[in-house]
Amino acid sequence: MSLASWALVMAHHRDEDNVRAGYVYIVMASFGTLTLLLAFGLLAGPDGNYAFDAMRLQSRSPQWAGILLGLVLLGTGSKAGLVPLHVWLPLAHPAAPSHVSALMSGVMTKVAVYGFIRIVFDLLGPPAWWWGVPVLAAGGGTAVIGILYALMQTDLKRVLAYSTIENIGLIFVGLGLALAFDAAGLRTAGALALTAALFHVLNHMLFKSILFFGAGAVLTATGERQMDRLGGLIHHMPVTSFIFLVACAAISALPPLNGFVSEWLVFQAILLSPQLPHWGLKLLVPAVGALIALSAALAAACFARAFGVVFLGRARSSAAKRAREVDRWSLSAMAVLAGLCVIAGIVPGFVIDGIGPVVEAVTGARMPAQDSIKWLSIVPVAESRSSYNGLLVFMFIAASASLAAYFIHRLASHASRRAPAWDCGFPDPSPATQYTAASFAQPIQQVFGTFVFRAREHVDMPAPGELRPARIDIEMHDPAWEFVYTPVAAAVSFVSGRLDHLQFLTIRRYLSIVFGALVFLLVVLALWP
Amino acid sequence: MSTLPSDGVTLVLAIPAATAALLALLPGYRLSATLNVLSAFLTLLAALSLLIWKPESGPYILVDDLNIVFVVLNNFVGFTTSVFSASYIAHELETGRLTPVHLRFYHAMYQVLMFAMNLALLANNIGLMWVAIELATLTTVLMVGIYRTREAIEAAWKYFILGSVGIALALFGTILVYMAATPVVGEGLDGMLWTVLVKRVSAFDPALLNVAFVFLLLGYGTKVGLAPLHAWLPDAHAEGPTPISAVLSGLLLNVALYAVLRFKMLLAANFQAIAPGPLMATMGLGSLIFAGFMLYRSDDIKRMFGYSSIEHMGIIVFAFGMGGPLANFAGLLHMTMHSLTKSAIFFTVGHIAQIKGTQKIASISGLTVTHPLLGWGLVLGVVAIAGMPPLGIFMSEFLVVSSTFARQPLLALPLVAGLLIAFGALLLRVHQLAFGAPKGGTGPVRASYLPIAAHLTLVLMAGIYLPPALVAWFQHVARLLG
Amino acid sequence: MGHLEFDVAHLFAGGLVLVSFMLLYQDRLYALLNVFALQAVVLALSVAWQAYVHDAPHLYVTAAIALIFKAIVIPVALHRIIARLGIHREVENVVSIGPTMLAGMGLVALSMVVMLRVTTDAYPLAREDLAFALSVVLLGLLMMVTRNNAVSQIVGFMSLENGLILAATGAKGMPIVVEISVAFSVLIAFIVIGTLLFRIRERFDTVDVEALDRFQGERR
Amino acid sequence: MIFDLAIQNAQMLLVLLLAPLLTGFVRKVKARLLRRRGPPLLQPYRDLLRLLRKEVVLAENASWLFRVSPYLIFATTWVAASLVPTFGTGLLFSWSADLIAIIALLGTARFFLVLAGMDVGTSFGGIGASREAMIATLAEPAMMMIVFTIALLAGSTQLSSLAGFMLSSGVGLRVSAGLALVALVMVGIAENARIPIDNPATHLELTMVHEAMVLEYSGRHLALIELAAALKLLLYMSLIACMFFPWGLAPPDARTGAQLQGFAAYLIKLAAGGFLLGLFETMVAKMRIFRISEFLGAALMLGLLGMLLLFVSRSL
Repeated sequence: MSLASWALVMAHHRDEDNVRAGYVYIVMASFGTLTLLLAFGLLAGPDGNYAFDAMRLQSRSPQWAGILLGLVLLGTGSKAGLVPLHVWLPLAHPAAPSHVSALMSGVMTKVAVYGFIRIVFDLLGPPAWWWGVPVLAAGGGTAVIGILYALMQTDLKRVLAYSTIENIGLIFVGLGLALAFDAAGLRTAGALALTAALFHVLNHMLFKSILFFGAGAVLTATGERQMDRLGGLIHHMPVTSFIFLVACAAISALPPLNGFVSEWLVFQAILLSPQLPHWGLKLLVPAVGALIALSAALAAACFARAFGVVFLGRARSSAAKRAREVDRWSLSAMAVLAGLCVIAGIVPGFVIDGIGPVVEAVTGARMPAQDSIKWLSIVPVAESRSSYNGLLVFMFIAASASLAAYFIHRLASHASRRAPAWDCGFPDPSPATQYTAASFAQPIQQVFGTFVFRAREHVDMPAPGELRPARIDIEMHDPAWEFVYTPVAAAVSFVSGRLDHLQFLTIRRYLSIVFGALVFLLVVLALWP
Repeated sequence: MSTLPSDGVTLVLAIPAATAALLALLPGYRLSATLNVLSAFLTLLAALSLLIWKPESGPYILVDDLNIVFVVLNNFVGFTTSVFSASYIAHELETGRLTPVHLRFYHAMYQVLMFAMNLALLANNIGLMWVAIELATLTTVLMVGIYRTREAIEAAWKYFILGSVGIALALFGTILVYMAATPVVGEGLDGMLWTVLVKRVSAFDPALLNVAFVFLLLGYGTKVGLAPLHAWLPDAHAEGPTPISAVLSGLLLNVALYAVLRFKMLLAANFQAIAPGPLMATMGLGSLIFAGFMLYRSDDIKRMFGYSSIEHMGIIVFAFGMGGPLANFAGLLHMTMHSLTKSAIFFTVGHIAQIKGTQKIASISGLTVTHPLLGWGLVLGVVAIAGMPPLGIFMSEFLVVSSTFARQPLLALPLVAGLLIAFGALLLRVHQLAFGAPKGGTGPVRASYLPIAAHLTLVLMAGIYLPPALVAWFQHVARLLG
Repeated sequence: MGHLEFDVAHLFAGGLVLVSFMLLYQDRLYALLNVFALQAVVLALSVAWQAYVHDAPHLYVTAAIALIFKAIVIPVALHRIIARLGIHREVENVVSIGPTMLAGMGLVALSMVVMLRVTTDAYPLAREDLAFALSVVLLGLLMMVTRNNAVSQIVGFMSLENGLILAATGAKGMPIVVEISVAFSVLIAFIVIGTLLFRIRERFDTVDVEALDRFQGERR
Repeated sequence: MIFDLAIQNAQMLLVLLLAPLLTGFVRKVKARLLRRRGPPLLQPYRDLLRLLRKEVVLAENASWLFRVSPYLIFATTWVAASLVPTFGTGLLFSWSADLIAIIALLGTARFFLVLAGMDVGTSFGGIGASREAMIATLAEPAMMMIVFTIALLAGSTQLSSLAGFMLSSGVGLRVSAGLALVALVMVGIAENARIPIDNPATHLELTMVHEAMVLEYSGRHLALIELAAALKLLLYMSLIACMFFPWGLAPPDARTGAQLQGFAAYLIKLAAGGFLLGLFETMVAKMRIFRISEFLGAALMLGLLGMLLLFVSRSL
């Protein structure tokens, strides 16, 4: 699978960046494969029996189980893009064709999630209390860093790729919670958390596919991926933009769409954390909750920015001006997915019931059946505790919006007139005065980026009278590159540099090495008891 | 030799020997090249016949399931390499790097080499085997130096000196084995026969066997290219004609490995002697990791694949060192796959170097654009050698790793790390070579794609589906290896 | 086998080790060659003695090869090479004589320790003989490692090989010893011719191995 | 059932009607504190009516989204506001969305407001949208922390249950609740674009946030957005009142008398809240835009601290 995706990433290999992307991708993929290989090897135990049943029956010491968990987390994490194993995602996605990135983002990362669930929940045996800790921490960190990255990107597909990282983080938080609850014997709570995670898997598959298709449509229509060269597409591509808007709202976890439901379930699971016996977890879980809330808010900002810059405003390039709607088939595919988003959002009870058997198979418990609850609400634990009814909220919004529309049309003036934009009295003729993707993100970057990415702005202001444009450069450092990959690369380079000297010895020295080896082995033999 | 059984074995040995004599006399490279291919093909047929009619083993010749695998592989790759060599050498003649006289010598030597390797594999006598391996070494030394450039002679010299010392150590080991055997099996020929030794080895003096194994491991290990005894290998690969690089990597290393394996079997059967496994596993692991790092530091394309051969020999030796049916099976499979893949890579690399007129990685780029067939062939080969699924080497590497887990979970960690390091380097280089903006010569190519395609197809097929008969065969051999 | 035969064999083997030390001690090439010729003679004697004692006539062939080829032909050839190259003055030692001798002592001790673990009932002569042979092999290797000059390295290699022949003949009744000694002679001839060839083709100005393999690898 | 439905409808109407009044009241208070006479209390109603009667001037490249957004913003805000208990907890549909959902509904409103701000493609729209997004990224997590604190305390995110729990005697005074209250007030100020985060009365270009986004709106669209803003202010007031000062709140099955009593209490609470807001706004000055992150960061920290202290105090 990774080979196929690699070939797809390498499809346009004349570009140096793509070559680099392909390289990073394939190395990371193999890293993941090998760690998973190690994990399976450990799971199989000394008999080398690779059947799942045999693995379940193995008994392991806690240390080995812990090492296994770490390996699985590394392996699936590198496939799924957990921070700091995420570096290949943003390189690979822009390089790959849209439908491929849609697949990679929607399906491949989910396969990794499946693998994690299968191994950790099913095969690894009963969890220890601390298993949830690394998963939760990785998930929470991934969610925030992923979405912050997404906010800083100006390449639309890269935005989507990083947002995938965020969602994966969210899913892993759900999984971590489920592990923690399971370890404490809170089966129903574990089932709730796992349901939330699986629900989000489904949701992400739906809306991220739409978004990638939409990005592909934009690319087809304009030939542009850079958000700062787009704009105003809502006029030329109304259907695409509407569907894209639905997906944006869904991924931003806005009610009444599906993204909100899964996030709400995660929050409900987090709120059950006082039941956990262990203090570390009790304190960690709400902190992770804060991270999730932060990432949700950032996601909303991110997708408001993505939609606003690409589809709204005025066209920033002639290509964007000439854009045309894409063909019907693409549109209908996107529309079907969008419809599913809405349906999953307003009747989430059915989805939860659908997931129920899966959850039960994995954790041995499931959330209470939702189909018998009146008005199709969902009630994770008890009605007095919390409930949510997507259908009603949807209906309320629709009703009150139509009510307002009705009254206004009955009572208020119908007159309307087109005029140049007022803009506080400073109408500007050039689309270049609009806010760009970079400028939209600038306040957020100032607030978070300086801390997380050590972002620095360099303003290059020409002297008065000079005619060259002012420039602003933003310098950012990926902490993952800096703290994980660069040292590893440096270490490899160092070691190979050291060993490199062995290439330039004289024959006599090579002979000395052989001689030394011989003497060493003889000495060993002489000292052998 | 009247004791030779008169069937496949005779042919396997006689055809190359006779052809070598013939080729030494014949002028004209076209005829010699054809004859070379033909003879290799006939030898291959003879080798295949061993699969069906297995002759009895005599005092000099031994045919068992283990060496049949090696012999068939040897002659198959020998045949495809001769096909490749025909087109390669023609080009060398055009560019004037070689003269017709050289070629006469080259073809004769090629057959001598095939003869020596077959003899080494089929010998029942540890002394005979030693002589055959020495002959093979001398032949390849001459072939490596055939270009007579300063670098080629340096490489040949280095190979020669290090190889001779290795050979000498191996001989000492052989003598020690014989001396260990004499008190038990009596003096004379019996003390040097595998068939006898294996049966009686448990009564041998363990201390003597230990010393013997140290010498044999270092001696033949030099030929296998185990770090730190590997120094000749990259140079010899880089400077010799590419068909010889392919034969070196694909075959000669195997032959030396075969010798090590035989002695390992001996030692393993004597329970008081030190276990040979840990020693081999350590050296294998060391070679793997060392070569993995060195791969980052090679800018000569053939040299790099020479290091990759060290790496894979490391893996194979590690697997055999681990022992046990699963690991042995994996080692055998890996050896087969490596021979096929690595020789295929050298075929493509040979053509590439001819087109580009250089072997420097830095001056080659964008191959998939200029020469799609060769470029993608190289990519596929490297992907295979790097151990990506679904190709054959992935299968065997997976088996090596998982069998390591079964026995020594902690050793799997450095093993996987080494694999990953090597993987990163190989992919880094192939990205530079095959992709990006084209660089270097773009001339048309008269390549022989058939051998490349044949090898890579086999590797791919093995990755997807291993015929049960082959699996059963290998498993049987793996059990033999203990 | 009587006491005397045993003692004589022992004497020759010990003599070989002693000559090896003398080889290590030499710092002039001509003297080195002379000592090497001496070693070859001792080896030939030892082999001939074995042939006589064990009544193995084929070993006389080996002895003859040792005597003619190694004691006469090769030293003479090397003499001429040295003369033509004009490098007769000194052996360029990488490690000075003193430490080399000490290391040699260590190696002999090591081979004793290794071989003493061999059970005595294996073969009467085996243990001591093997220990001596191993010493000679190791000393030869040591010589190759500590000398810079190609000629002295060749001498080192040949002395190593003498140790091998000693071991092979010491192993009673070992077949194809003759073949092996022939094969080795071919090997050595190759080496000698190789050095000669390099000189004749004037590819290299010196036979210093250091200069030979100024390696073409790639530093970055 | 019928009664509950009536109460629910009454609540929906009530928030709609009271919202402009609260805005007017706050303005009045501020004016009086500054020794001005200020506009009459009912001025916001007049403004709305006047806006409704006016024609809409659409910017030339405004899209359909620009015209739909006001309705969506208004509808989501209204739904959210009508789900917060004001005078009684017996709301028929209170279970259809809990506190988290209510906050998320406000988030939906803001999402569309931001998009509407960017639609016309003017620089001011962009400024407003960008800043609003930045404020939201800080305010929303802070709000969630508050919700967590309260929900962990009460074991529920359902507002009716929450209010019921707060009314019960078992609560007592809690540090974490106090911290949450302070944080909530801060978030509320930020969310409603009040001083010191934003100034609802200014059109000074570089300082505005909310006003910058709605700059291009006019006529009935502007009316809806203004009404939604007023509703939001009311919502936060109700939220504070319901969660921290639930006294007088009518229980679900209460009779009309109790409901009326609850209503009176609600009015008093609103008045007090409005007065305090006005007082606060006259006392502080508007912040620089990048100080906002510190302000809201403090709210976030308070929320987090409240949550941690909750565990500490529970363990004792």
